[in-house]
Amino acid sequence: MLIPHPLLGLRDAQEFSYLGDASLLLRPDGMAENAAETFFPYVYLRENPAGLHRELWFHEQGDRSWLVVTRNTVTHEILGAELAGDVVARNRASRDGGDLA
Amino acid sequence: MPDLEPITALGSNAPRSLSSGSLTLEENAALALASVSLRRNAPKPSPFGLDLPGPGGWTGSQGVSAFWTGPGQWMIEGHHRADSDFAVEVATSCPGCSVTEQTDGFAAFEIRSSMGEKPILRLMEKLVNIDASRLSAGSATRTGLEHMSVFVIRRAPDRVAVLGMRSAAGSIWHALEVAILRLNAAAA
Amino acid sequence: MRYSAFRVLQEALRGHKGWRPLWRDPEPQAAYDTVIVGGGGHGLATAYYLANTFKQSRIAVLEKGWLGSGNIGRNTTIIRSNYLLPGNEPFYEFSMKLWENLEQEFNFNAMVSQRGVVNLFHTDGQRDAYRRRGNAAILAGADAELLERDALRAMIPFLNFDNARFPVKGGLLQRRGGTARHDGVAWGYARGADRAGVDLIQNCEVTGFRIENGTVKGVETSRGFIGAKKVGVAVAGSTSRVMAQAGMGQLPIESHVLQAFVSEGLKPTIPGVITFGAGHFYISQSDKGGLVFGGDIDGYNSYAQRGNLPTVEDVAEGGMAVMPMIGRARLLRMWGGIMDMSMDGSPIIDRTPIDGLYLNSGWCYGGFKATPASGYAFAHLLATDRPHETAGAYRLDRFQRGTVIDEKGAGAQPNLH
Amino acid sequence: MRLSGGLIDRSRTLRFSFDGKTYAGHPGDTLASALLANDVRLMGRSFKYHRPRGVIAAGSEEPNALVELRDGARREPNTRATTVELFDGLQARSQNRWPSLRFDAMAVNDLFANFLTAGFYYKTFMWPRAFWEKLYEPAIRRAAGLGSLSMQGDPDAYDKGFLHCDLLVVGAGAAGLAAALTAARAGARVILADEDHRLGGRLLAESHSLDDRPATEWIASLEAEFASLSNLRILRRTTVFGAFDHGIYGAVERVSDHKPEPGIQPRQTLWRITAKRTVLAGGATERHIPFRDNDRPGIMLGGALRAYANRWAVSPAKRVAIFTNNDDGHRTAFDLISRGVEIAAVVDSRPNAQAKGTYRVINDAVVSGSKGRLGLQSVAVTRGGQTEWIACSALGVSGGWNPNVHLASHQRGRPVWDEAQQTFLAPADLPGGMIVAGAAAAQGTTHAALASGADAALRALNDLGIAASRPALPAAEDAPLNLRPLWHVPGKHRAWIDFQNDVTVKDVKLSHQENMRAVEHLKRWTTLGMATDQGKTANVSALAVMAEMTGKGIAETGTTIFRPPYTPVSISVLGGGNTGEHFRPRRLTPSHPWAAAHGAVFVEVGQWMRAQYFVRPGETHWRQSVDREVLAARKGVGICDVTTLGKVDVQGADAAEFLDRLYCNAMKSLKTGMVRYGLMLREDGQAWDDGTCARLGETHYVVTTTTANAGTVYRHMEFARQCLWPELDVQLISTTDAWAQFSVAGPNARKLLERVVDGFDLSNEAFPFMACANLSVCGGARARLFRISFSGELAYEIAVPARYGNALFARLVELGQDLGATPYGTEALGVLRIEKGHAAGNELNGQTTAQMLGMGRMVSTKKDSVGAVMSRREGLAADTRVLVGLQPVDPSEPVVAGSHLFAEGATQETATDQGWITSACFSPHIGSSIGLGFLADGAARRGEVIVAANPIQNQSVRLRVVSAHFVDPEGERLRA
Repeated sequence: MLIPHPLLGLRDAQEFSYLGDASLLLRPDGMAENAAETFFPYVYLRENPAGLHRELWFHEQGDRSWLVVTRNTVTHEILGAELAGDVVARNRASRDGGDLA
Repeated sequence: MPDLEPITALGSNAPRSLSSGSLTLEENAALALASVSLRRNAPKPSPFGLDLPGPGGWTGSQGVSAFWTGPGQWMIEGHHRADSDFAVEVATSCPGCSVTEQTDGFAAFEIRSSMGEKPILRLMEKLVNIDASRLSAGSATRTGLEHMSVFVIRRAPDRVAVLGMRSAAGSIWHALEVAILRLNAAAA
Repeated sequence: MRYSAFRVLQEALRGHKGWRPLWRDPEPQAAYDTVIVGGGGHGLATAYYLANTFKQSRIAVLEKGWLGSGNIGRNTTIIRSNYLLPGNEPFYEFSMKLWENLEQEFNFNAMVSQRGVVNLFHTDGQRDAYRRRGNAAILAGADAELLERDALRAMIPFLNFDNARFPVKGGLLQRRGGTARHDGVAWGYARGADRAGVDLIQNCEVTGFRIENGTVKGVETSRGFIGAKKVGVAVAGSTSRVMAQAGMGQLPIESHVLQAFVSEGLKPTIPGVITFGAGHFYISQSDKGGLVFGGDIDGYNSYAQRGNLPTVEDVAEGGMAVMPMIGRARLLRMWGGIMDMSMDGSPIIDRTPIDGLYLNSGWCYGGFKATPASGYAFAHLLATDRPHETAGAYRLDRFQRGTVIDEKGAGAQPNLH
Repeated sequence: MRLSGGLIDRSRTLRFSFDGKTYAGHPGDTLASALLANDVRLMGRSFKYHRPRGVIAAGSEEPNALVELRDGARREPNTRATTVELFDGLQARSQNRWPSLRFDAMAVNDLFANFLTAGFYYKTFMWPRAFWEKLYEPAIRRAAGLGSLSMQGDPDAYDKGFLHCDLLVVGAGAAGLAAALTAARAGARVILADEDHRLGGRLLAESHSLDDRPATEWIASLEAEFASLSNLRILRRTTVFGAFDHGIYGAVERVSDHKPEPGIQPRQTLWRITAKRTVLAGGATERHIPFRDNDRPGIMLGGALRAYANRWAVSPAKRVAIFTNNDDGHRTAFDLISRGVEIAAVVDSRPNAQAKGTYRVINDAVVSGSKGRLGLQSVAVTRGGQTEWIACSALGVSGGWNPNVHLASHQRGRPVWDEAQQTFLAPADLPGGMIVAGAAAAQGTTHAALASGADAALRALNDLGIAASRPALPAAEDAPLNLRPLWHVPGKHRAWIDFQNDVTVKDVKLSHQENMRAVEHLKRWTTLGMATDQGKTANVSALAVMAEMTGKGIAETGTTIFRPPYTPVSISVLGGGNTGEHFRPRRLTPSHPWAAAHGAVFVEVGQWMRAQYFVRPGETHWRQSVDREVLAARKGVGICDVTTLGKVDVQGADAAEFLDRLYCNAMKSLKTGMVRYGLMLREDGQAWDDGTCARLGETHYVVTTTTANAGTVYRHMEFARQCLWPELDVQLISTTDAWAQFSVAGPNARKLLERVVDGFDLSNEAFPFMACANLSVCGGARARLFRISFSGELAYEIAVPARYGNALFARLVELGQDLGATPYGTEALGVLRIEKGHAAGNELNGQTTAQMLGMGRMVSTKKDSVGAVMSRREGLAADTRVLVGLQPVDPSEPVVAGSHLFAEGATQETATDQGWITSACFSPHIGSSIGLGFLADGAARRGEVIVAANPIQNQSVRLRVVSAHFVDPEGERLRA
């Protein structure tokens, strides 16, 4: 596979390490009263879609950026990739609107 | 100078070199390195007057050069300055940045061609999964090489440098040596 | 029709006119007592034991494609019961005991072959870990032997003992481990289930669940609605897709692709199963002569049933490192299956919050060896509503409660299991 | 028999041997053509019935002519004689026969063929149970398989490489050449790959002219032009074997297979080609038409017969018959006659076929049988119920062509049946960027192939925005095949579909009868298409036969999926050549040269090579060395290279906050100039990694990780920095290799270090336990000093730039001679930490918790940190197992890691299992074996005697539960 790195262009997926669903960006507050309830789905439950999947890849043999890649799990087609930091910033900017990832 | 005898990454007193056909390979034990990372809201510095390059870039002037290593991060190279306290000098010229000494973190290998860029391109296609013809002079990138992570710097059309973990210097040398010897044998 | 050497002889002499279909192709009925979703190894085994052991009737297996078209149709056929943790080891040993009598029981030669499984170790730390694991197996009634280098060398002289980056120091051997002919297992269970009256319905895709007041009433399929009192889902890599139709779209499961490989046919060289402990590689040789081998999963979520080149290279590299004598053999075919990777690397056999809906999943890439016990335990649960004694730890709520069964100690990241 | 003409170099003669007999051939020959030239028709035996077999094809689809090539460690089983380029001294042997190819005892199987039908083995060999492994299976295994491995390591070198291009053209036949020419002239970066050593593909096998000149002249002119284009790369002898995601193709170049030995060159190279666009011009494979006994040596594909005559100037016989259902059969007859071969007859299943020359045509007829034990002697021709035997020593069969769409369906697209052309075409959902051209797209005439190749390239370049124009293409033949389908000749007797695996029309019928009708069931029940030729000549025919039985059309019956590789690929080349000691990189510690020169025995620790222990003269057992090293550290001073621990430089205004969130224990309160032990949890609450965190400055930390987790911890830290808390001002960089770091441990540690530091006050007051500082040593070497201890002794870790590491290590040993300075390795390191009760990899194995490690209270409840929430789950909290020390009641007995723990007197089974021993060693300090282990309720059981069961080694030892701190439990020494 080739991953379209937002800064470096197409790079072989072998340069990257895979983590999983991009929902891992949305770490709950560990000091909140309901932390036990929020951490369980955060750590353990996954949509695991057959289709578009937003997922985290780390450019380990590259610039060490974490990326959010949008990929079709049925065809492996990749629709885009962003720096995870940009995604987080956007999430936070629109948090009031409830728009996630 | 400390009262300790330094050794090269390959473990001897003098840098190792190899010449085969149009290619020479040389261990560069005199390269000083320091990494620079921007702190929050820090302005982009210009250490030693360098205009730090953007993603994938390498730039050099007057014995120092720099390449992009990640967002807001660069590696500064001081040529023939391994014995100096290079990181301190870099830190001085990069106010507001996090600077880390990296001189001994890497083993550097310089490869030169006496027949223009073609042998360099042919060599690189056996080593790294990077489109070498797009990695023009003034480019640098990190990638994988035989299960190791290396920086590949295209210093000139006929020159490329490979920087990898110092501890793996022997394995890097082996990979480069085998590829060079086979390339030369194929050309012969 | 019973299969036997005598029958083969008899049929040969009369032009093979007497052979009957291995199973019927019935039209689906309007309703069943139990519907098993998924006609793979686990689904077929479940139906087999439900009908034959637990004496249930009115059972259907619904299969989207052809019987045995899932992971049972494409795997590296290894059977073993050398697990570490108490939640797993008794279950896999139960499975091994079922394997040992399987063919005589279902009257089909699935070529269960106990030629041994060796896990190589390369460091003292790995030896300690394997000693712990072997002891766990013995304490659960299974067999295990710890071979040091010389004993291993006498047994498998062709390993790379002299020139290895990670020298082989020994191996954990389970003599009762081995391989089975994967398709034969599916066909044997299918035929046995069919003979006990189970309707095996191919080309019948489940497209929805009918759930009323929290109780399952049946399934919508590409061949119409089929009513059911109980529905058992055993669809491996498709678990999330199917369960989402029942409103359980979030599970501790990810689907990943695992590639496997077979070489051209060769005269017998590799006696049993060998697993390389310093790279991702395991290998056996089929009765037809092909080297059957595999490695790690590709490592990213996938439903594509095919993998990519870096994994192929990685597996071959591992193989060459541990047994360089296979180098001049040629890889003949590669394929990919979709693994239901769970968050702790261990399976789930449990009821769900929906009455009458049961789940069998999370087999990661070890589902083949579990086929008999998985079918048996799932049938037990479906028939009695109680977990089988060897599968009591495979609960769906273990992640929330913190009673995970993590053999590798890799944590909640499925691609590391 | 050798004919005139052909593309072989008759000026040179090459000697080769087959089954020990020596023959001669010429450069340009394949092994198969050279054998035919020497009138060798019998080349192999079939897999199941051991039927005599000859070559049937001229390319990589060959199912029969498989040989073991070369000798010794280079033996290469199952090699197709049709793809082996002849070289001088080549040695080949037939395989799967005993005692000889002509007299194969296993051919007895053929007499029992009626018992060995599809799936018979699933129905028998079940009783008695134990006989399977002992009797049946060994017999089956012996009979199965084809060639054999040498059982020696592959002596040749292999290579891998990476290529990038705009357009990859697969196949250098008419279509591929036209595509490459079009794209190369347009300036695109083009790779043209072909499995043959010569460009031209099928053009080389035909007698057609291009622009009224031999095709080879056009090819030669192209090659001259190609040589001048630097943007075109031609890969000869290169098979593109797989189409992977996003335009990535696997290809194998057979660099040296045509030579006796590779020399310094690799034997083969694995290329990973990343292509923006691909033209698949892989040609087509001819179909045969199954009829009774259609597998005798001499019965071949018609196109192969033609290829042998035209390209290699050989014919398997002087007198040849043809069986065809299309005009191709007549083309074969014409070419053979023009080269002096006698045509006995052309048997055409169509009613009104016209001869293309002077030969006998039998229309509306089929070949219905054959005779000849080890080679064809005659064929039966049936027409209108009448059968006539025609003498001939070879038969060419032409059933039409199957496009080679394999690569087009490697991504699980299913080939589509085209009723008009009676063939499967490439799927609609092609791999991204692929265009199919030429015979692979059923554009089989030379004219159509050239045109479709050029058009495909134009389309691809247009996609890429590269301007191109259509080159002038030579005038070429454009005659249709006029095919009338005939999938098999009906009859009661055996007619082979899959030659290698002996699958016959009857087997397909039986499969249908037993309800194994789905295509995949058919394949698996009969083993159709599972042989080394992957069903290239068989699968479509079998499908058609099944379709006939079910009464459904071929389209409805289904299609098989093609999986990589296109042709089999050696495992060696897929491995890429990094084998043996080069399997993985080797990382060396800074003191490696000194250690190597001073008796060190090295051990693999992940990628690192570390000194395990140092053998001194007179020491004959490793324990002597290790005990000495341990005691030296306890009584004098020991020096150990601990550079392998991961080191991460953490800087930034929020570094303290960042580390506070990563470690479960508090880090924010750490003062500058001090070090703290830190424990990291995974987010699931299990213990993950430990290390030290040193605050070198207000906003500057150096943290260490375990050797094993250095990479993953760094990745996790970057995840936390970029994904979880990007608002924090933190910068990370690994400095593991930059610093040589040595542990200096023992009562004399301070004294020794005082001899190297440059004016630095090491007194307990000035530099207390857990202090750290920047300083210099040995007259100006930059250094870092940490007062930390994992041995329980007064200990420091000193770090200097890696280049000085070796010299500093030597200096410390030399200066400390009077202090008992002793280098120690990983074994002694392990003993020292076990004696101190310090957890390491065996305890931090990912399955344990802070609570189990006795560090439960370290998990702060006052802050949020990774893993803290999940560590409080009921299941984890309820686990009472805790790390304890274990000592044998009888000091002469061993403590063995991996033993399981039981209460004394308890039955030993899974249900009563109370824990396990994680680490064990002989402690020279205690004078016995000791161990650490996790024990249920361990905290309350100190003094109790328990049993360590190690049934795998028939051991059972009584142990006393003690404190995990065997040495200095109060920690006085390390603070001294």
